[in-house]
Amino acid sequence: MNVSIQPALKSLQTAALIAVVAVVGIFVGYFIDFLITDNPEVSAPEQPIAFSHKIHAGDNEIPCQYCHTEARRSPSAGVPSVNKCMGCHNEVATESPLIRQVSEYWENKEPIPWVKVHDLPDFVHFTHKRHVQAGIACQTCHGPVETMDKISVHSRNNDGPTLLASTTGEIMNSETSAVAATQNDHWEMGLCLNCHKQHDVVDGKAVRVDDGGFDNGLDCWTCHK
Amino acid sequence: MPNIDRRDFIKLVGAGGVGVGAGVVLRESIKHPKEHLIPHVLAPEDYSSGVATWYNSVCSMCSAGCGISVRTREGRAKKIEGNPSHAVNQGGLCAVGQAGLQVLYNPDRLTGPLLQSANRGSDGFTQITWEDGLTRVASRLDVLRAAGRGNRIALLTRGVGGHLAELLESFAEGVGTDQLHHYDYDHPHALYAANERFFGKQHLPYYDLSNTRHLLSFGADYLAGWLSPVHHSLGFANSRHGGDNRGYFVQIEPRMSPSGAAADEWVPAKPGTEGILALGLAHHIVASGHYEGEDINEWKDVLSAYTLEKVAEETDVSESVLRRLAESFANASPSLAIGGDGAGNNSNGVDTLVAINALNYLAGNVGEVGGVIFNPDPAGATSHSRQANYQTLAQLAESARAGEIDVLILNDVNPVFTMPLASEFKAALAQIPFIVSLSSFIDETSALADVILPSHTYLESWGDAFPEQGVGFSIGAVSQPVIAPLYNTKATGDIVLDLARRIGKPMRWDSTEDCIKDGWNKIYQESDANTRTESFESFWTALLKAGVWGKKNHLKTDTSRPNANTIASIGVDAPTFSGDAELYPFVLQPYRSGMHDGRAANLPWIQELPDAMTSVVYGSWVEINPKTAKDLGLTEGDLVDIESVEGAVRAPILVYPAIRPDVIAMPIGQGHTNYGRYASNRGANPLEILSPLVDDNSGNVASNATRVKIVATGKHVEIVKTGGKSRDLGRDIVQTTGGDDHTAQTNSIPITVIPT
Amino acid sequence: MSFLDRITEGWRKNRKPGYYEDFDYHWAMTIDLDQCSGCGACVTACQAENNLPIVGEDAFTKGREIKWLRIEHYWEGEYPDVKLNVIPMMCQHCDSAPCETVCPVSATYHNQDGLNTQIYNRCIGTRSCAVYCPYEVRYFNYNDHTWESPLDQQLNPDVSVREKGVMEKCTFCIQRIRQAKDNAKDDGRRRVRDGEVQPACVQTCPSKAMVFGDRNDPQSQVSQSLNDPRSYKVLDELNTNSSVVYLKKVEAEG
Amino acid sequence: MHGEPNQLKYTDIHNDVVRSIVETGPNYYIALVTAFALTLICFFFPWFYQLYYGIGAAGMNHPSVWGTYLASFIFWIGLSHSGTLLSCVLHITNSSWRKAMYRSAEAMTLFSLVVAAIMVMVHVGRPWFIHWAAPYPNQMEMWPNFRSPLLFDVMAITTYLTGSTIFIYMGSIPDFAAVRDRTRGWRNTMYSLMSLGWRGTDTEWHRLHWAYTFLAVLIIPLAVSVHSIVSWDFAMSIVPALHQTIFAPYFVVGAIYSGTAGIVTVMFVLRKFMDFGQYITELHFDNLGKLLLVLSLLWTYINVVEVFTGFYSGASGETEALNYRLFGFYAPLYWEMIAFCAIAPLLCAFKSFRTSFVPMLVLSIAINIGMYTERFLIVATSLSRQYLPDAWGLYVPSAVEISILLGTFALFTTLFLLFVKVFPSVSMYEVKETMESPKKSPPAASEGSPA
Repeated sequence: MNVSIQPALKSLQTAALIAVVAVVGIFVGYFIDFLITDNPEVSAPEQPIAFSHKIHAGDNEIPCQYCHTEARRSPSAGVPSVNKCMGCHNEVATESPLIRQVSEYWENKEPIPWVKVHDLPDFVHFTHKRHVQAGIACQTCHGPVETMDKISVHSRNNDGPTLLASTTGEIMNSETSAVAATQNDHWEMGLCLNCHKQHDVVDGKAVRVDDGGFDNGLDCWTCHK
Repeated sequence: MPNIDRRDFIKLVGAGGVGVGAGVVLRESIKHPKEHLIPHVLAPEDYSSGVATWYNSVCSMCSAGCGISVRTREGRAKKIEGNPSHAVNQGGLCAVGQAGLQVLYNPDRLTGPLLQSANRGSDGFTQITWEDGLTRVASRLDVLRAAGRGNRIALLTRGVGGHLAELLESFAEGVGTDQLHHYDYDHPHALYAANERFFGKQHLPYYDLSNTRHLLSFGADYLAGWLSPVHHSLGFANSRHGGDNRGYFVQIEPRMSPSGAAADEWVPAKPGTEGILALGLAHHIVASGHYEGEDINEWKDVLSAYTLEKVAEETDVSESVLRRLAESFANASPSLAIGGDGAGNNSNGVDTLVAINALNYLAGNVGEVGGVIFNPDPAGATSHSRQANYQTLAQLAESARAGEIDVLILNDVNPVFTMPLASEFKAALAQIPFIVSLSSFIDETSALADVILPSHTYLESWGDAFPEQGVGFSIGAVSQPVIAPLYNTKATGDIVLDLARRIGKPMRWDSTEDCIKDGWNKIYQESDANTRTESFESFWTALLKAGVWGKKNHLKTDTSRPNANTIASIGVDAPTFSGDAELYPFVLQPYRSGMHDGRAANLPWIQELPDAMTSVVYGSWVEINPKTAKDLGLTEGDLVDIESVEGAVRAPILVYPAIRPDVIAMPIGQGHTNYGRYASNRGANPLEILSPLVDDNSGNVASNATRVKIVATGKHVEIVKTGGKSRDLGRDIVQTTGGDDHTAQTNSIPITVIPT
Repeated sequence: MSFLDRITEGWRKNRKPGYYEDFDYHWAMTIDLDQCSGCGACVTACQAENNLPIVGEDAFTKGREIKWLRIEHYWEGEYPDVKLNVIPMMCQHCDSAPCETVCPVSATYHNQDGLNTQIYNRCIGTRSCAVYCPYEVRYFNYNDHTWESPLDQQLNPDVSVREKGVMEKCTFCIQRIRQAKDNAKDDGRRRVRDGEVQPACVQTCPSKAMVFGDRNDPQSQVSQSLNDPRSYKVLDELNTNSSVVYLKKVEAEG
Repeated sequence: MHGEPNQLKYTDIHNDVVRSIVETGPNYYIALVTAFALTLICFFFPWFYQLYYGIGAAGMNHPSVWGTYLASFIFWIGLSHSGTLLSCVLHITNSSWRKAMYRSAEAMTLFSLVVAAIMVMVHVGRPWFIHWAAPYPNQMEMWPNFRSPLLFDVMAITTYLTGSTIFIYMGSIPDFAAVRDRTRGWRNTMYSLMSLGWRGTDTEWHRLHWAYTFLAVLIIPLAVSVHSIVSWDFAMSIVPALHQTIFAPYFVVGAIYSGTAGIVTVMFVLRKFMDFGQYITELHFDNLGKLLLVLSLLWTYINVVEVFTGFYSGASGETEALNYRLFGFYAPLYWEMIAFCAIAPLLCAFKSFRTSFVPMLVLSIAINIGMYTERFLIVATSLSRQYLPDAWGLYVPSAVEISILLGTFALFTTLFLLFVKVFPSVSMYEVKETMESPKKSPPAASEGSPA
């Protein structure tokens, strides 16, 4: 009579294989969905108007805060009101079809329903004001917006040294910028944590330090509410 | 690797497919929904997303006129706080004031004009346009006015102060009626009457609690409802710990109110005998030579009847206590006696309050700091002259029954709820051919309307207030809209102006704001030149910014010595009660709980605010003395009928340690039948069963003078309350210390300065 | 120094009384029971500021109300010599808080300002903190709460709305503290001025019975109020070392 | 040794046990289906409803935030102390009467632990985040709070679970081998996997015995620590009547007590429905009865101590809590507990009682009812009577809770029914150890009988 474990294992191989395939399948399916459906980290969502940050912030080097005016004085960076767009586009490129869309909204006195890309959970308190005033480049978290045609959450998977624009708008690279890009790839707590641990606030500006971050900056209530 | 045959392969493919499907479903199920960023079309200049903006305004939840600052974010009101620079409340605010937000955001608010298309009182209201609504009303009014029968038009509004009152006046003038009535259930008619008789002034004086050292409160729940509770609280706190020696507070009332709980001494005198007690003290003060004025003999004569023995036996307060109270009241300086609803709403109410005035006079508190101080005449109009007492409304009902009223315009007033059933007010309204309501809510009264033209809430509209009880000097404040109107409603003033225009009697203003501004322009002109700003506009902006205006002008009263026949008229008869003492053994005391006169009952925060004394939420109850409960074999939660001559209400028993055995008390405010989802069909309304026993001196119903009996129904309900066991079992949770250990308050309260 | 020594040293450091005095702020509150009339304005103010749900009558019947700040009533004696003592009870922000040690996921902890804080989105709802708290001031979300539109438009955007299964409690209106610090930074100040930040309850108290402030600053109102001979702590015998201090009610003879 | 086993042949044992696994009557299936259906209806459906609605589905409130879920948790943890702990002790003390019963006893341990673990999931408000209580590196850089007795719990229970699993598995390897050799088809496959190619050589036997004893010694302190730690969940709070040093021994004794009672019940069932009459005899009930008597006395003593400290403290909180427990709303439950757990077991003083099966069954069930009540009272009475009288409340379990409570038993039964079909529920080789070796050498070579 056979006491060895081998034959039993053999007879199970197919079953095991099927199980493995199924499990792998789940991950694959998840990832496929991750890629094809609107996921700001991979494919940028469709906006009501195909606004290009590349043209505005990149080619024409308009400073971020020219439109996102509230970033320096309010927790939320703010979306420019329609009449702000019209402010320029009364003169500029009035004939382009996209601008026509804008002016339609303006004439109907309707707001443009932009799709939110950078979305934090409701239990997170983030204030642009403090970070901007501390001299942290917008690109530190938002990535090289000035290179994006469609805005999308930036994850540093493949692109090399990110160009960081200082809050005043002039372009500089990660060495000279106040804050180098953090290592964390994803738009989650670790991203904030890294930075808060690596930096200290010296007279209002964020400075890189090696002995973990500044006093209140790591308290949960700094960011949670 | 096993050799995979065809069947295995199919299996594999199948498994893989199922897996992939599962994966997709999984992520789809946990994925965040898409959110939108909606920018302004044209951003207002004072707006910045994520940053709060504060607007100063005035609280209109009661007549105290506290200043408020409203916090708004993204164009939505988020929080109401007291305006620190407003002398009335100095930053404080009561619970109802806080809950004002829920008037604004109440899910039961009317969103547009309504027309009653079914028969009256039913909920057959249909939406109509403003144009339609206004024309319907205007045509009615126009017909009557043109026919010179404007007097068949009656206006009934809640107590409106300031320049809106003037606006209403001139509207009434325009349509040619003198039937303009302001109605607040808790308007202190008796107090006005008493002051007029004793001081010859139809005003509320300023009771300077914050500087008094000894307060005798005769049934005045000054901390939780009487006149200006927040200001009184400030005064109370300040008198306790503002100065170097601590004020002593005595509360004389048959049922312990929050003020009674906060007081140092609670004297449960027989209901209605407060005046007699006061005169007893007065007698002792005069007799023991604490008072030496040249009219002392007249006083001796009039008070001779009120010896301590007699008073003691009439009021059921021991002679020694009376003597002690009299002594400490006379010796303490300054001291102050106040008489509130508990004392005023009796058959002998006015006499009682006169007696209390006399007590103040004899103790030399009139016109003194820490005593009774007279406000200057308010800068803006006040509503007292137009305030309707029970008799007025009864007459209105009478003439309605007689068919002498064709149109009734209601503004945010609910007499059907607050008038006793005996007055048959509701039935009377049914006789009126056409009723318009300007209320923002459906309530018992506006449910009877044919047309409802919903008005803004006070947070959306212009107005101003000149607190009648005041702070000792001229003070007023403007109420400005803090957010854009939520719904298709109009400001009361604008509706009235529009109507006036439509009946061809346009007033001199084209909007409420205009009217208010106009009124303040006068005030600005009157203000003395050296304090005046360079232009009215700058004054106006400054006013809106500060949210309050005050003028340090003090009417140092000529302590107008009452003349001989005033003194001679002093005297309080034993109170009379409706109902036979044998059949109806208990005196019913309906008291104001958190819900004001019931208008706050539709605010969930107030419904969920545990009662200050009993921690009961949602619903009403009957308070009886433990001994009484024992005798009747009743325990907490037993459902009983409270029967008076006029009718019965049903509520559960709550054994209350601090109430006279011969008295039962019920809170006012619940028992609405048609007032939104939070208030309707909840609890009982004790006002229904009051008997229309009127004190002729004040013309108001003596709401504390109804005798009732308790009829057990055998049913039992659970009273919903937050408190567990309300005895501390020697655990020293609330610790106390002797009076000598008094320490001056370390946080200095801003004291309203009263230069003398 | 061995690894173990370092551990133990660190531990002692964190356990030594007055540990939080080393930090910037040590928020504390005093409540003068001789001035409190139990009117309940603070209760509503708290509800308005902190998005406390409208739980409904049924929840009250079940004893599931959520009131971060409640007024407790204690009757004394029998008619006619009867007294009512009221005391506002909210999270006492104990410096040695029983609730902090028991939370398995550190959802509640003591922060640098001496506040006993609760991170809602970290809470897994074991409810052990509520058991360990002797003041019974921790409230649990037994279900998701809804605000009937448009009541939801009143919700304070600076405070998150708690979901079912989460413990919540008084935070000393930490969002206001954060705002005050923010303003201080804008003005280039290092510290928040005394009286610059007031929790909703303190702000609204009609009789100014409550004082809130920084205990580390000897000049602050609250520090002075803490030295009042009438001051005492509720359940002090449990050594919770609470940051809410009450001033005894005075019983004077007329 | 004496008793029926002597009349047995080794083969009979094998036949009996294997039969109990292979041959399945309709009754078994009926039982299994019923149990499983009950589990679904009474346990899982209510639980899913609760996950959807929130803990509000249960009757808890403020201040009684803990309820039957925690009581059940302690109860099942307690029950788990029957098997492994007991069998370890007895193994080390070489009490041979253990051998016929310990396998199923250990199975009880396992399954009660599983149920207990599930009860934790039922108890917490957001079970979908329960993994945060486990220490693992994450991008939030958050660790669990190592000061928390609840975390001690997680650790202790997982360790205990692992320990017991290994223990029972290792103990059954030879029997798996035996079954393997007597089965065909998928069973054979399964058992050859489970028996890990056991041959029954002397080396294997040697190693097995060594490892087995080692584990036994290891598990005893573990088991004791587990329930001490569970008790700390309560004792470390400052709630009156919970904040007591006696709690750790109290819980341990209570645990073993209810566990032993549990074994009696299971023994009876096995004996009755799987006709193991010859293996589970009066002897076992007799010994278990003695054990019960001792434990009940211990338990009573601790209760007396608890009452005394409460009364002697004089502290308002303590006395009130005690008073409430003895005479308050839940008083009937308290006295029921005393009757069942302190008085009834005294019957075990009589051998005639101990050796009669049905009465012992009744007693054992009564004891476990009493023990559940004890756990419930610990939670319910103390939480509703704490320091601030104004915050006192009352807690009554809701329908969902009660249903889930019953459901746990169904769940347990289901698991156990599955067990008896997989595991040889009587340890064959150890029973054989209790018999004299047969005259002639055993028939089959690889039955793994000791040399």
